[in-house]
Amino acid sequence: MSAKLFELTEQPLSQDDILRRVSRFDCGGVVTFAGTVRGATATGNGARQTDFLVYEAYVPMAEKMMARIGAEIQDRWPLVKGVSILHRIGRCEIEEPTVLIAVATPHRDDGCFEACRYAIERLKEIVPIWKQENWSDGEVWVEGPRQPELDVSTPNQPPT
Amino acid sequence: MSAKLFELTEQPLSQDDILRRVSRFDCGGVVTFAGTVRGATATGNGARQTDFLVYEAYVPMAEKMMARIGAEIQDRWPLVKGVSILHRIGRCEIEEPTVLIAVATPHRDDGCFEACRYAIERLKEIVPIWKQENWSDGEVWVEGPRQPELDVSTPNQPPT
Amino acid sequence: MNVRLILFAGLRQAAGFKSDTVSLPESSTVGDLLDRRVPNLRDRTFYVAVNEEFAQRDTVLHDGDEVALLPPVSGGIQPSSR
Amino acid sequence: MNVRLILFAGLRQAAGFKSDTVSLPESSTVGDLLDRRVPNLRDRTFYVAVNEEFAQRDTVLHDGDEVALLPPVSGGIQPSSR
Repeated sequence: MSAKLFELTEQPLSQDDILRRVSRFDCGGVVTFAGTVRGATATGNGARQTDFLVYEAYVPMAEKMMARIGAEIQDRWPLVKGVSILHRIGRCEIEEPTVLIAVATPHRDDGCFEACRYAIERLKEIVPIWKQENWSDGEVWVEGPRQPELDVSTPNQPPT
Repeated sequence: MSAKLFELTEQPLSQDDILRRVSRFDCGGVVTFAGTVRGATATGNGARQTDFLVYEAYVPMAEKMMARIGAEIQDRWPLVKGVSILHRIGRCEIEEPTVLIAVATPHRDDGCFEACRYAIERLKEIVPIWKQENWSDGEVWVEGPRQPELDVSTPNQPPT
Repeated sequence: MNVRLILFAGLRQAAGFKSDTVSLPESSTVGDLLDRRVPNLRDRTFYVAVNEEFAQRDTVLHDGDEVALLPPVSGGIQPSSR
Repeated sequence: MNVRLILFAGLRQAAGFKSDTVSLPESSTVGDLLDRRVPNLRDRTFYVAVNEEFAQRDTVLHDGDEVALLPPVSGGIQPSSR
């Protein structure tokens, strides 16, 4: 299989496709995480409706960082045989998957659940991809939580 | 979506299909576990090659027990919004998925990873499905570990 | 009374039949059925379902019940170690 | 020396440009570049990558470097609470 394991794409993501990318003769368990676009988000004062999302990425660095997460997983869970991370860029509609992460191991107790969870947490820390939320009355670029060790803000930066 | 959430089938399983079965407007995270047919299994003395598997089930009871696992998950992880379990019957080739379990939650910390893992463990305890391993030189019906509370063997039963 | 007996996988193979209708005295239990119809399975580990619910040896049977003999489950995925 | 500056998402929007080539004295740092070209971003939290690797304010730049200004990542899925 020559498909890339770490890829940003404008095309719809497929869980069957990512399963094929990581499936191996010697693996019996694959855990896949799908992040999908929520249409409604509960807030303090009722639900807020999202119309659609737009994702922007620093593509070459994002693919490099996704591959780094794969390498980190191999270090931490040496029984893992396959990792793939696919992320959408461009416009994503409600209920569409925006990110897929698949981890294959010989058996289900070999770390596939833990490694998949680790990958989604790390993705939100180090992979340069940003989401723009679009509502009926406007849009905003969402910024994630600050990673203090990466912050290059000036000393004027207010503490968070 | 009128597709069944708990189903035994002779048709190939699709991860895209199960994602559609559990996707909801208010969910942002779906974890899917795929059990696939391993072609080689490491044993004490080298690898053993499997040619293919055949699954047999007590279909109505198996679907009922899978739905029961879904209900158990709702009790334990009340934030879970959707659970689907699909299992193959009949002949399955190497690398094919034989079972898919998908769990959808509003956010990734709402129990989707834990509930998915719970489901595969419970499936192996209470869902009446059996696997026949086929090698080049024979076949055998595999029996899982004994659940003492279910065992109706006579007192002659040797301890396990 | 009559009950329907069905067997699966390795138990079906060992017993040599897939299903049968068995006549039993009223108030017979699962254990009575097993002793009468499948004494040759005495040394095997298995479970019993009556009308698709797990049952025990002392579960009392009724006319028309479906009694299934179930080997320990091996669905899902392959074991984590052999 | 010249470095290539690129901005993304909300930073691009705030700065009002997507990319630029900036001339700097030899041995200039990331901090020097930021002070010279995007002083208006002083109050924002962001990260910097030099040639696709995370860098710090005191990272020394070289001719031809690509310097990317990165808002805190918001890819993956939506946050667990707001």
